[in-house]
Amino acid sequence: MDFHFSNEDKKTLKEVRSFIKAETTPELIAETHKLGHIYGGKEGRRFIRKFASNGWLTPNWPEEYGGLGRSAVLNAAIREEMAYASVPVVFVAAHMAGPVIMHFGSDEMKKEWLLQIARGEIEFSLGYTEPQAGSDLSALDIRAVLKGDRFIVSGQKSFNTASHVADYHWLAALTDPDAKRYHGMSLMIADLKSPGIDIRPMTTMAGWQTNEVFYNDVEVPGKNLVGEINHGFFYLMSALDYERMYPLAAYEKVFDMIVKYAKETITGGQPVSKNPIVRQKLAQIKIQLEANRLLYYRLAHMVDHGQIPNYQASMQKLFATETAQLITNTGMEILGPYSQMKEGSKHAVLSGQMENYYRTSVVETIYAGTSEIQRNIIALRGLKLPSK
Amino acid sequence: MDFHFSNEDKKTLKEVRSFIKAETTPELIAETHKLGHIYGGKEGRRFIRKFASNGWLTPNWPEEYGGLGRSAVLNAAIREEMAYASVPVVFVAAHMAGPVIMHFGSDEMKKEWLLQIARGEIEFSLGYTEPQAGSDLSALDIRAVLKGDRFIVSGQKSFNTASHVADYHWLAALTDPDAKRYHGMSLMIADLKSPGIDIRPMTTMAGWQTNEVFYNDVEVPGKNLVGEINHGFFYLMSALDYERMYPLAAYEKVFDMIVKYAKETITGGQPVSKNPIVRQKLAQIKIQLEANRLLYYRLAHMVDHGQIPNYQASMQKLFATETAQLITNTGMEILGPYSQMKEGSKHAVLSGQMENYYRTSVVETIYAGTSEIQRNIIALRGLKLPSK
Amino acid sequence: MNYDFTSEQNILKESAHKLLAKECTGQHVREMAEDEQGFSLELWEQMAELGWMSLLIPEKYEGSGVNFFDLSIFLSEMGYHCLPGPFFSTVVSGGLALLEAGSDAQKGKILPDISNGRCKISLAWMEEEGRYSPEGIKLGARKKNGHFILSGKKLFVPDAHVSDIIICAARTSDDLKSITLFLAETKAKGIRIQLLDTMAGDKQCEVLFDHVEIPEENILGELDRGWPILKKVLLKSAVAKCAEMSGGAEKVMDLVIPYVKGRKQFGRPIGAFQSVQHQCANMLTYIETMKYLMYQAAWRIDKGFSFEKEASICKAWASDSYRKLVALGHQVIGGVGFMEEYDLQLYFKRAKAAEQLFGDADFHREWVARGMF
Amino acid sequence: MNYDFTSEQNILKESAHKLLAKECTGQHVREMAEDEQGFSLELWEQMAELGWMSLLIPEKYEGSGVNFFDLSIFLSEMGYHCLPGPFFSTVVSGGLALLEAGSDAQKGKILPDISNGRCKISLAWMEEEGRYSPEGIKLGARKKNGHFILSGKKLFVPDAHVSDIIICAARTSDDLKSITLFLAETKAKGIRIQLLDTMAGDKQCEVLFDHVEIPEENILGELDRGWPILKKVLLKSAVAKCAEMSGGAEKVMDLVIPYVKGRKQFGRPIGAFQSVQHQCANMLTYIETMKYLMYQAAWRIDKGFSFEKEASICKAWASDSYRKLVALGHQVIGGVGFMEEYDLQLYFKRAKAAEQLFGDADFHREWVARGMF
Repeated sequence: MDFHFSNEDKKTLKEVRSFIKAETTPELIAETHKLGHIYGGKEGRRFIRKFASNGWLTPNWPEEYGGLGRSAVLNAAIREEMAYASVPVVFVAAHMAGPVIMHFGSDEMKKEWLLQIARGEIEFSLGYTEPQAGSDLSALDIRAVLKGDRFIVSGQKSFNTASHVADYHWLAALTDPDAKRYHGMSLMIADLKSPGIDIRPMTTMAGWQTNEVFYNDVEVPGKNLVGEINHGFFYLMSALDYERMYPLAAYEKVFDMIVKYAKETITGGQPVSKNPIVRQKLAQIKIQLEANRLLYYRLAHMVDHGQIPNYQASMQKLFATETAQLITNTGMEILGPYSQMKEGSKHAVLSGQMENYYRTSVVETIYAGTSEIQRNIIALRGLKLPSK
Repeated sequence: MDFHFSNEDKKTLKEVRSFIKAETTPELIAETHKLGHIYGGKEGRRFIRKFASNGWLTPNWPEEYGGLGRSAVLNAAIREEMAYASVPVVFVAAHMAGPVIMHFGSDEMKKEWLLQIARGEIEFSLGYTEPQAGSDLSALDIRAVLKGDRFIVSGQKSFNTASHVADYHWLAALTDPDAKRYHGMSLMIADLKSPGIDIRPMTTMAGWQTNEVFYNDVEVPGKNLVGEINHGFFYLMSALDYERMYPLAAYEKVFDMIVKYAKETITGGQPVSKNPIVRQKLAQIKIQLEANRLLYYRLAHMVDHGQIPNYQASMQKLFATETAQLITNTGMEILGPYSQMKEGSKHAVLSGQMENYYRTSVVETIYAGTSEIQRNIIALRGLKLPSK
Repeated sequence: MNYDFTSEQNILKESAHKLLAKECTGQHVREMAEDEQGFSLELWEQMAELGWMSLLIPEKYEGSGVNFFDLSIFLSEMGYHCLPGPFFSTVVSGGLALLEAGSDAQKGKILPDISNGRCKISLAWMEEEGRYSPEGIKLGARKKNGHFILSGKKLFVPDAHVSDIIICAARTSDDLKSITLFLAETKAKGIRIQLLDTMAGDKQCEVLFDHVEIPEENILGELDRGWPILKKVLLKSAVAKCAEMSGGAEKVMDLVIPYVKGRKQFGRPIGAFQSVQHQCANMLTYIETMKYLMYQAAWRIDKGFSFEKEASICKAWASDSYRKLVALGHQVIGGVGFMEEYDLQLYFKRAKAAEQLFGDADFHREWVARGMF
Repeated sequence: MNYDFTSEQNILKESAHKLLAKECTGQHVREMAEDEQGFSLELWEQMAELGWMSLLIPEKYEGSGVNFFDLSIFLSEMGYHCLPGPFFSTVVSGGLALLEAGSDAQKGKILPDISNGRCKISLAWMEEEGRYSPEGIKLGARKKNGHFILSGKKLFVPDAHVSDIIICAARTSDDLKSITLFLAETKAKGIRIQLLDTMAGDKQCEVLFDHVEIPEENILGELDRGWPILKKVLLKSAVAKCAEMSGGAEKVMDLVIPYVKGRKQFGRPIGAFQSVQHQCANMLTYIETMKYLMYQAAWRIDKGFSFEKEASICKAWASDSYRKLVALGHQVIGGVGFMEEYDLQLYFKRAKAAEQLFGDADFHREWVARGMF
C-alpha cells in the first residue's frame, strides 16, 4: 500500500492551488454567488476555460480528448482542491456525462463532445429526476419518440439543478414505454435552448435554485442519442459507478473555519478550544475526515488499477455526507447564537456562512442517491445479501 | 395529567422496600446467584411466598384471585422496586401467563391456577421460541395432538429461560399443522416434571443458563389448554400487550453505582465526576432514565384507564433496553481497566458487577422482541404505516 | 398517575388549533419572517381577546389564574403553527420575571396590560460571550442621584424592536454574581435597538444602552439579587420553549406520515420500506418522550414542586430530539422537503433556533450533572 | 497511491490464516481463557520457527528486517483468530521499546531471543489510577550503590506471569515527567506477580515490586527520559492493536454475513430485510474505515513519517467502531449469538478489552485535539 501522492501529482496540485488563488477574482466570486454556480456567467466561463486549458478538468482523460493522460488520483485530488476553494465542483459534463460518452458513445459522438467538454466550453445539467421518480430512477414518464432523424420529447423533469445555467441537458427519457422496467430508457443530449423547453425555477431551503424542466414536443437530433437505444438505464447506472465520488473539501473548509473560530474566541476567560467537550467533538470530525479521505482516494485507486468502483462509491458518498452534516451541526453548536446570524447581519461570524452551510447540508444525504439507497447498495452489491 | 403516586401507593411501596431489605438474606442472595433466578430453590420459594402473601406479586388482580384490587401503576412500581433490589423480576406466571388465563381461561382454569400463581406457589417458564423461530413466533414446529382427554406433545423448544427452575411450561404448540400461519397454534400448560420432557442447559455469554426443552410424546391434560384450541397465537400476542413492560431499575441501580464510583474515585487529583465528558455522559443517561420512567408508567396508566397498551409497550421496551446498553457501556468506559475485572478478582470494583452487566445487557435488545420488531410494531400499529 | 388531558384541556387545545390553522398559515409565517415587525397585530389582539395572554397572570391582576400546564398546551399549538411574534417574550419570559420578582406596584401596573395585550416585553440577558451565566453579563448599572445609569450592549434579544419594556440584566457590582434586573422602557433615552438577520427569520435584536437612566423603583426584585430570579425564569422559559418544540415536532409528523403513506417508489408506498418505518418509529419515540418530559416539568411548576432538574432534563432531551426528528423527516421525505415552498424547512430552522434558546443540550446536561454531583 | 497488498503480503496473510485456522480454533481460545498460562507453547514455538517474532527486528539482531506493515498483517490474522498469549506484549510492546531505546548491548542480548521465541517480555506502565500519563506513574526507583531500588505496584500488566523480562516505567524524580524505563527480570528478588481474572480471559497481572534491585545498565534509554519513549511505544502499540481489532472485525463479518443469508424468518432470509441490510452495510463501513486508517498509520511508521496523529485517529476510530460492529453483529444474529458456544461472544469481550488498551476513544480524541489546538 502507499498513501502518498506522487511528486508529479504534488507539483500539479501546487499549480492548481496557485491558479485558483490567483484567478478567483472578486468579480468571479460575486457572479458565482449570484448564480449559485461557477458556470453560466461571463466570469465563470472565462475561469473554467482557463482552468480547463491546463487539462485540469479532465486530467485522467486521454490526450486526444483533451486530457492529460494522468491518473484518477490526480483528478480526485484536483476536485478536492476546487471544493476546498469553494469553486463549486459538480461538473456534470466533465465528471459524469463525459466518461459515459467515452465508454459507450460512438466515435462521432466522442469527437463532437469530448474535446468541448475537456476545454470547459460547455456544461451539461443532469436530467434524471422527475416528480414521481425520486430514488426510483426507473420510474420515468418523459417520452422520446423517434421520428426520422430526430427524437420528439415531451414530459417533465424536476429537481434538475443547474438547468438554468447549463448548455445541455443530459436527459434520461422513455423510448419504449411498453418495455419492462429498466429496458425502455435512453440517454440523450438535449440543447437547453431548444424551442419547446421551458425551465421553471424551484427555490430550495438552502437558497439556491433548482428547476422543473418542461418538454413540449422538443426536437433532439438522433445523433445525440448516447450509445444504443433503450440501454439508458445501464449507462446511467454505469455513470454512477465510473466517477461517482463525493469531494468533501467544501465542508472540510467549513470545519477549518470552525476550528479557527474555536481557537480565537474567548468564552469564560479561555478559548472555546479549551472546552473538553468541544475538543471531543472537533477531534471526532477530524477523525471522520481522515477516514473519508481514505475512502475517497480508494475510488481513484480502483479506477487507476482497472477496477470499477461499485459499493465503494456508495460507502464514500454515505460516509462523506453524514460527516458533512456532523460538521455543520457541530459548527452551529460551537458558534451558539452567532451561528444563526445570516450573511450581512450585524454580529454574523464566519461571514454568516455557518447557517448557510447548515441549511445546505440537509440535502447531501438525499440527492445523488439517498443514504438509504447507498446502504442498500452496500448490502446488496458489497455483501451480496439477498434482495428477497 | 398527574405524575405522582397516590399516598396509598407510596405507603405500600415503602413497605415493599422495607420487606425486601429485611428479607434478602445472605442465604437467599447466594442461592439466587447460583441458580440465576430467585425461584427454584428453597430460600427463593420461601421469599416469594412471603412476598406474595402481601398481594404484591399481583396487586392489580381482583381479590378473589389473590390480588389486592389495586392499580396497574402500583404493580409497575413494585416491579421496579424488585428490579432495583436485584430481585430477578421476570415472573412469567404472575405477569404474563396469569393475565391471559384471567382474560381467556375457563372458570375452571382460573380457579385451578390463579390463586396458586398469586400466592407465589408456582412459577412458569415461557415456551415460545424454537430453533427455527426467533422473531417469527408463527413458525413453530412442535406438535400437540389431541388424543381423548390429553394432548400428546413432541418437538423441541430452545432459548427457554428458566425452564430448569420453573414448575410449568407455558407452551405454544401446533395443534393444526395444516392451518394457515397464525391459525394452528394453541397455548397450554405443561408440567415440566412430566415423563418425556428432557431439559438441556444452554449457557449464555452472560453466564446464566437457558434451555433446550425436548418433548418426546409428552402427555398434557386437555384441561390445561388455554382458551380455545388454535387461538394460541392471538392469546400470545395479547399476552405481549397486556403486561408487556420492561422494568429498567436493575440497570438504574448499576447506574447509581457508577455515579457513586465517579464521585468517590480520584484520578489526576480530582474526582472522576469532575471530568466534563464524564458529566455529559452520565447526565445523558439520567435524562434517558427519566424519559423511560414516563414511558413505563404510561403503560400502567393505560391499563388503569381501560386501554390496552400496544405500540406504547414496544416503545418502552425499545427505549429501556437501548438505555440499558448505554448504561453498561458507559460504565465500562468510566471504570476503565477496572471494569474488566470479574467478580472475585483482585482489583475488581463494584463487586465485579460491571463486566457482568455489560455482557448481560447484550441480550436485552434481542429477547422478548428485538429492537427491529419493536420498531416495526411502532411503525405499523402506532403510525399505521402500510405493511407493503 | 394520569397521562390524559382533561376535557377542558382538550377543548383549549382544539380552539387554539382552529384559530391558528386559519390565521397562522405557512404563508403567514413566511411573510412575517420577511416583515420587519414580524407579527400580525390583528392576530395579536385576537389572541388577547381570547385570553391567551392571561394564562400566567393571577386574577387580581386581570389574568385568568396561574396555570403553566394549560399555557404549555397553547404553546404547543403555537409551535405547531410556527406562530411568529412577541407572545413568548412577553407572556412567558416577561410575565414570569414579573411574577417571580415584581413588587405589587410593578405587577399592578404591568400585568393587566400583558393580560389584555397592550404591553409587550422582552427579556435581555445575553451579551457578547453568548453564555448563560452571571459572569457573561458585563452591561453595567451604576447608581447616581437615586437613578441607575445603564451602559452596555445586549445581544440576541427577542422581539425587542416591538417591545414596550425590556427587562435588562445588568451588573451592579464587581462581585461575579451581583446581577440586578431593571425594567427599562424601550422609548427611554439612550436605548437603541437594531434588528439582526437570522436563519429562522425570528426577530432577534442588538440593544444598546448608552447611559440609560432608570429610576430605582424600576429594579425588579432586589439589588444584586437578580441572578437567581433570572435563572428561575430561564428554566421555566426553557420548559415553555419545549412545549413549542413538541408542538413543532407534532406538525413535522403530520407532514411526514401522510407523505410516506402516499408517495410511491419502486412500486409501493415508501412507508412500507423498513428503513422508512424504523425512522418514523424513531420520530414517534422522540416526540412522545419530549412531550411527557415537558408536561411533567410543567405539571411540577404548577404544583409548586421543585422543577429545576426536570426542566433541564426536558430541555436537554428536546434540544437533541427535535433536531433529530426534523432531520429524519427530511431524510424520509427527500427532495420535496428541501424545497423552500414545502413547510418542513420552517421547522428545520426553528428547531435549531429553539435548541439554542435558554440553553442547548450540552448546557442542560451540565446542569443535570450539577444536580448529581 | 495504492490500496492493494503486494503478492508477497497476500501470501503472508494466507499462510498466517492457514496456520491459525488450524491451531487456534474457538475451542483453543476458550481453553486458553481458562488456562493459567493462557497460551500453547507448542504453537508459540511454531510461530517462532516461521519467523513471526522476527518482523520488527533488524537483521543484525537475527530478525527479518523492520517491517511494521507486514507485522500488522499478521496481527490482523491473530485478531481474526483471537490468538491468546504473549505475542503482542513480547514482539510489539516489548520489541518496540527495545528498538526505540535499547543500547546496542541490550538489543544484542535480547532481540535475538525475541526473534527466535526464547524470550517473552511485558511492558508495565499502568498503576492504580489507570491512566496513560506520566503523572499516573508513582512506582519509585531510587538510586543506591550503583543500583536502582524499585518499589511499588503495577496493574493490568499483560502476560507478566509468563514473561522473562518486564519493562517497568518508574518515577526517578519528583518532577512530574521524570520517568525512567527499567529492564527487570521477572525472576528478580522482590517481584511478585498475581494473575487477575478478566472478562475476556486475557492475562492481566498485578506486579508488585518490593525493593527490587536493578543494575544501572538495565535502564532502557536515558535516566528521567523514559516518558517520550513510552509514549511512542504506546502509540505504535495502539496501531498494532488496531490491526488485531480490524482482524477481529473481519471475523465477525464472516460469522454474521453467512448467517443472515441462511437464516430464514417470516418466509425469507433475514439478510433480505432492509433493517438487517442497513446494519450490515454499517458494519462493512466500520470495518473498511478501520482497516485503511490502520494500514495508513502502519505505512507511515515504516516510512519514518510522523505517525502520532494518524495513530490516535486510528485508535479512536477503531475503539468505537469495533465495539459498534460487534454490537450490530449481535443484533442481527439474535439469540444464537448470545450463546457461550457461539464464537461471537469471544469478539464481544475482546473488542472491549482492546478498546481500553493503549487509550480508548475519548483519550485519543483528546490527543487528536492536542494536535489541532
